[in-house]
Amino acid sequence: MVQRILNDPDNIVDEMISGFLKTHKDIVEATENNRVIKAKNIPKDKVGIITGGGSGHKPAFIGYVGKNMCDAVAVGEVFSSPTAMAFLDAAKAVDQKKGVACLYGNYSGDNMNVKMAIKMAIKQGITIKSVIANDDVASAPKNQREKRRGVAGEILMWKIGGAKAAQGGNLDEVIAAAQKAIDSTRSVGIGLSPCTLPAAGHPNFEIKPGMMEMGIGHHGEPGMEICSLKTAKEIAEKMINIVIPDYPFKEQDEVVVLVSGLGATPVMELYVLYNEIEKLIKTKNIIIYKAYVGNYFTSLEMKGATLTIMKLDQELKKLIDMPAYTMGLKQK
Amino acid sequence: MVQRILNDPDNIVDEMISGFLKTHKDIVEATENNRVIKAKNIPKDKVGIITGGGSGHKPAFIGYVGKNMCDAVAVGEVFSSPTAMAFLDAAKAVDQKKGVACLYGNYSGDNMNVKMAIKMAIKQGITIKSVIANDDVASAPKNQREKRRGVAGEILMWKIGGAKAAQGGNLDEVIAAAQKAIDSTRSVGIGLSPCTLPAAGHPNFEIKPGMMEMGIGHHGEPGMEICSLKTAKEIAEKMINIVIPDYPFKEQDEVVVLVSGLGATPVMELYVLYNEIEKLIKTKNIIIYKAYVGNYFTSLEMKGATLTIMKLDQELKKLIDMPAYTMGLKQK
Amino acid sequence: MNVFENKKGKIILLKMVKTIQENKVYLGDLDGLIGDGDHGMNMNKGFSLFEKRYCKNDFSFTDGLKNLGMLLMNEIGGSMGPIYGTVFIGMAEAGENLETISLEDFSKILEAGYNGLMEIVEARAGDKTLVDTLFPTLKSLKTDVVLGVDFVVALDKMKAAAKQGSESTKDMVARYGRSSRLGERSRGVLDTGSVSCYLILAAMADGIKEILKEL
Amino acid sequence: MNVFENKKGKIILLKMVKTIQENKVYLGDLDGLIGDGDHGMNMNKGFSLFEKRYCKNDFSFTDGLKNLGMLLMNEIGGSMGPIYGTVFIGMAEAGENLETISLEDFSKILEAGYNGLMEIVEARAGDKTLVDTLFPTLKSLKTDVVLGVDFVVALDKMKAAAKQGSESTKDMVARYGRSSRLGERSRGVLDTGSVSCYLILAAMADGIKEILKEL
Ligand SMILES: Nc1ncnc2c1ncn2[C@@H]1O[C@H](COP(=O)(O)OP(=O)(O)O)[C@@H](O)[C@H]1O
Ligand SMILES: Nc1ncnc2c1ncn2[C@@H]1O[C@H](COP(=O)(O)OP(=O)(O)O)[C@@H](O)[C@H]1O
Ligand SMILES: [Mg+2]
Ligand SMILES: [Mg+2]
Ligand SMILES: [Mg+2]
Ligand SMILES: [Mg+2]
Repeated sequence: MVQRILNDPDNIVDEMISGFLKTHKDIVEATENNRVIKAKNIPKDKVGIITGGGSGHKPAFIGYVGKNMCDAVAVGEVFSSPTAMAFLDAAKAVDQKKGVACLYGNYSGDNMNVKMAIKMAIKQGITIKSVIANDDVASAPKNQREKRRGVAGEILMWKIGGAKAAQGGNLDEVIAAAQKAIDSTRSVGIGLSPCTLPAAGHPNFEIKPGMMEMGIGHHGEPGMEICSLKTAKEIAEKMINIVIPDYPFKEQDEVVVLVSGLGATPVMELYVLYNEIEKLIKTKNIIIYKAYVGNYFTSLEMKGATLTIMKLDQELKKLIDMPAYTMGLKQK
Repeated sequence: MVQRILNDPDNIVDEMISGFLKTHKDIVEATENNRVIKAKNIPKDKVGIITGGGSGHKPAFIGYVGKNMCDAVAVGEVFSSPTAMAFLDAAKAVDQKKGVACLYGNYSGDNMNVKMAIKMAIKQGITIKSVIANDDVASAPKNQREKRRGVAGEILMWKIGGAKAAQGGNLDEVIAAAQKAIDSTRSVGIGLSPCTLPAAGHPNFEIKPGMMEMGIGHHGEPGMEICSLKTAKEIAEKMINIVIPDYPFKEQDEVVVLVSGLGATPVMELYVLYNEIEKLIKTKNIIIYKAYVGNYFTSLEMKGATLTIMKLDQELKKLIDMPAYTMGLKQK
Repeated sequence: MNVFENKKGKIILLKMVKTIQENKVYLGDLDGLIGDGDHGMNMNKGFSLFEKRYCKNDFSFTDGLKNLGMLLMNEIGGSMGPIYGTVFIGMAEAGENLETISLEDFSKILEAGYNGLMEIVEARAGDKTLVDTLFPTLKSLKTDVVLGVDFVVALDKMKAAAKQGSESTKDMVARYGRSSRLGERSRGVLDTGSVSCYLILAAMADGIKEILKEL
Repeated sequence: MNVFENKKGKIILLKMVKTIQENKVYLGDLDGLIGDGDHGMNMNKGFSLFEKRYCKNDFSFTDGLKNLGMLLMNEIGGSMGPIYGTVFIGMAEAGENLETISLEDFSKILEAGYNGLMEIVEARAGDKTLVDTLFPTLKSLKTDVVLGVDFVVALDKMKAAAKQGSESTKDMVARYGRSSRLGERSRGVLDTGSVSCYLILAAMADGIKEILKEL
């Protein structure tokens, strides 16, 4: 028996969308495709920013629709890619003949569906270009970066891509900025307890009490290592030691740090973890320009956290500083 | 073994504060009392708004420090009132000789400590007046409203009180607005799984799989009834049937609805729940002027949710619409 | 008989639906081991929606495949939408003009589905995906066409080939899809897609056998 | 002897600290049943902090109580900060000028603490709070003063009274504090504050007895 608030697990995504639209009337609106949500009052003549992904990651993905971030999102079942049709309809909903940037995460379902959507879009005279987030260091060795998953780094990619489009960048410039953002970004996740798919009756996998999983994916994909549960300080060290050398981030680099909970870890603990991460980054003489801490990209009710670091240059700095107004990220 | 990210449970609050201050440099700053956090750039010549409470409720309480909400917050141990000294120091940190409004929740520890702080403040020439939130319908019968706990309704009280002070209201006006806000507000909570205090090694109480607790407090205080876990629709009905008749909210009333998760319930489910609540409220011809859905007032990693409804009049409508910029609530 | 009537094919689709429904939990659990646990659920959702929407009326084998494929592709998404969508639509298009379907026809139909899939996925036999089921199944059929084996016998051999193909994934290391990131940790567990593919192909064979028997 | 020297009182405070430390988990679990589970933790934090900060040096009974009370009040908060803070500070102030403390003095000291508490809480005996421990304990002491009972005997009787007072909360329905909202559901469980209060008073009695014995 899963302790959940729901009606029929098969309808959870549609009901969630309905509740979301009712709550955030000022930010989002429905489209003809009930699996596509778009921003209200999209500024004229700009490149459209779309994304899409499985449900169960709130605020991602629909929580990042709004001012200066995504213009439309394709919504999939829990942990499943949206359909090609939904990606296509998202593009159609925001296309202003300036082209559409589809900024999404590297999962085989999403890859296939986006590819198909792009093919269909071409037939309809819409240009979609895409950037595939692959920030999750733990998911493949560095020489196979193209295999790495996209995780919370996607949020920074949307922030940068959305801001570039808002500035009036053309499609290639938007794509280049988003690509630079994700290329400058590295993440890693740790899991402390599993999640349960609403339609399944039992946890997806197991993490034994007293243990933790390093490098877990945000669908609970198994990580690199199962080890005994460490202190916040030790966890921070482990995460930092995976993320920093991979890029590598170096002395005097200015970075954005994003610590996201996976759903059920009290936010209090995320601040405790960030407190340690900040100290370690300082020790390395890396400069934290901005930090985000909270439940930004979750995995249902998993316990755990992800660490994401993005290296900034002058352009990225300006773009990260632009205001944003979405359910998941509001910034002056 | 509790699956937590922490170092020493005895230091969790201090480390959390440290991480919070580092993350939200643009919104908050430290004070001389390390258990008091204040807003940055508090506008001149206004009534000070303070609150305080135990930790473990993130974003509450420090997450509501900032523009047009609270000016300072006294921070207690997990689930424990801050000291009288912390309340006093919070008042001192924001006193501009216009008086200080202490807007807090009805718990015996907080009551005692605030009372003492007020006594000490008088000796130091500071005027503190207080409003005690008691929105939790399940915690006492209506004829003993003074015994009811304060829960998520506190957020609306801070929003209203903070906005009134920002408008330039004097102390009595601010107190009156905050009192009106909480008098117009009713809440109820349901629990689906327990929480574990960081320093204890095991859950605080038990909710059997397949069961839920109606009227639970947001420290896990036992509720009115333990019943079998219902569908989202039935849960919404139960909650509505407790909250609506108590005030009572009537046809054509304009209301704010706040659905908060208790920590570990996926936000997806909160939208599913709100979707049902909205339908029921509509059926009663009550008008939802504004809705908030998310983890606004949590209870560590409890699963469950609270429903809060506030009746609006013209004044409250204006105040609820004022912008706010805090970690927990950002609004244009 | 050595051919079956395309228009009698509904029973085949019904068997496919049933096997997915019956194995929903098993497929989900398998996916949970090295994936994200949603395979059974998604497959069940798609196949059950197909049943609900189309199975009140009669339809042919290829029309059924086409509608199921379109539904998976356009309404289910995930990895299975494009993958099985492509396979089933490819099969449907290759056979839609046929009134009767012989072993050779069926082999060509499956080959068309397989070829469609090869255009959209990079995975090949040995990569621990459903390709490991599909490829040997097709090979078995093609061999039996050449050998002139009886349709029913070929269908039984095809089932065995599909099963063996699926079981062969157990010792493989995943190279595509979600579990590919596990490397060695993916070894020792069946690939869930290869299992659902086996179940579908076995149901297809059983359905065809049933029609062949009727005659 | 029928008096003890105030300045020898450190041992009393040490015993109080020890009993709280030893019962941290028990008190937390009791609080979890009808409260929020933090009582053991908070008490332990306060008393252990007191030990760490003050117990390297010697101090008198009343100075110890004062410092412990101030620390609870100013650094621990919760309900226990103001409650035990008020009690201990009240006791300390009533006795700080005494060099030796007789049964009558001790009774007056505790009464001062009790009176201080009555000013800040509305709860009275019968409301299922620590008042149910404190009130009968004080009553027992006052009676024994009138009866002229030996100090040590009075201390044993006081311990028994405290224990019985605490146990009496089991059948009560809470009317103040967190568990008061439970109504009938609060019956059948000891009030955690009444238990910590019993433990503290018992430790106090034992500490005094030890000093009295030494002489
Ligand atoms: N890139 C790919 N190429 C071939 N097969 C794949 C690929 N990605 C996934 N699969 C197949 O899909 C199965 C998983 O399907 P499913 O769980 O429904 O999707 P997802 O992995 O997106 O959650 C795998 O077991 C594998 O057989
Ligand atoms: N208003 C009150 N009056 C008297 N005693 C109280 C009151 N509130 C709480 N208590 C005592 O405090 C105990 C609980 O203490 P503790 O758990 O530390 O604080 P909290 O209830 O704030 O979590 C209760 O068992 C009761 O004895
Ligand atoms: Mg999936
Ligand atoms: Mg408490
Ligand atoms: Mg899967
Ligand atoms: Mg307590």
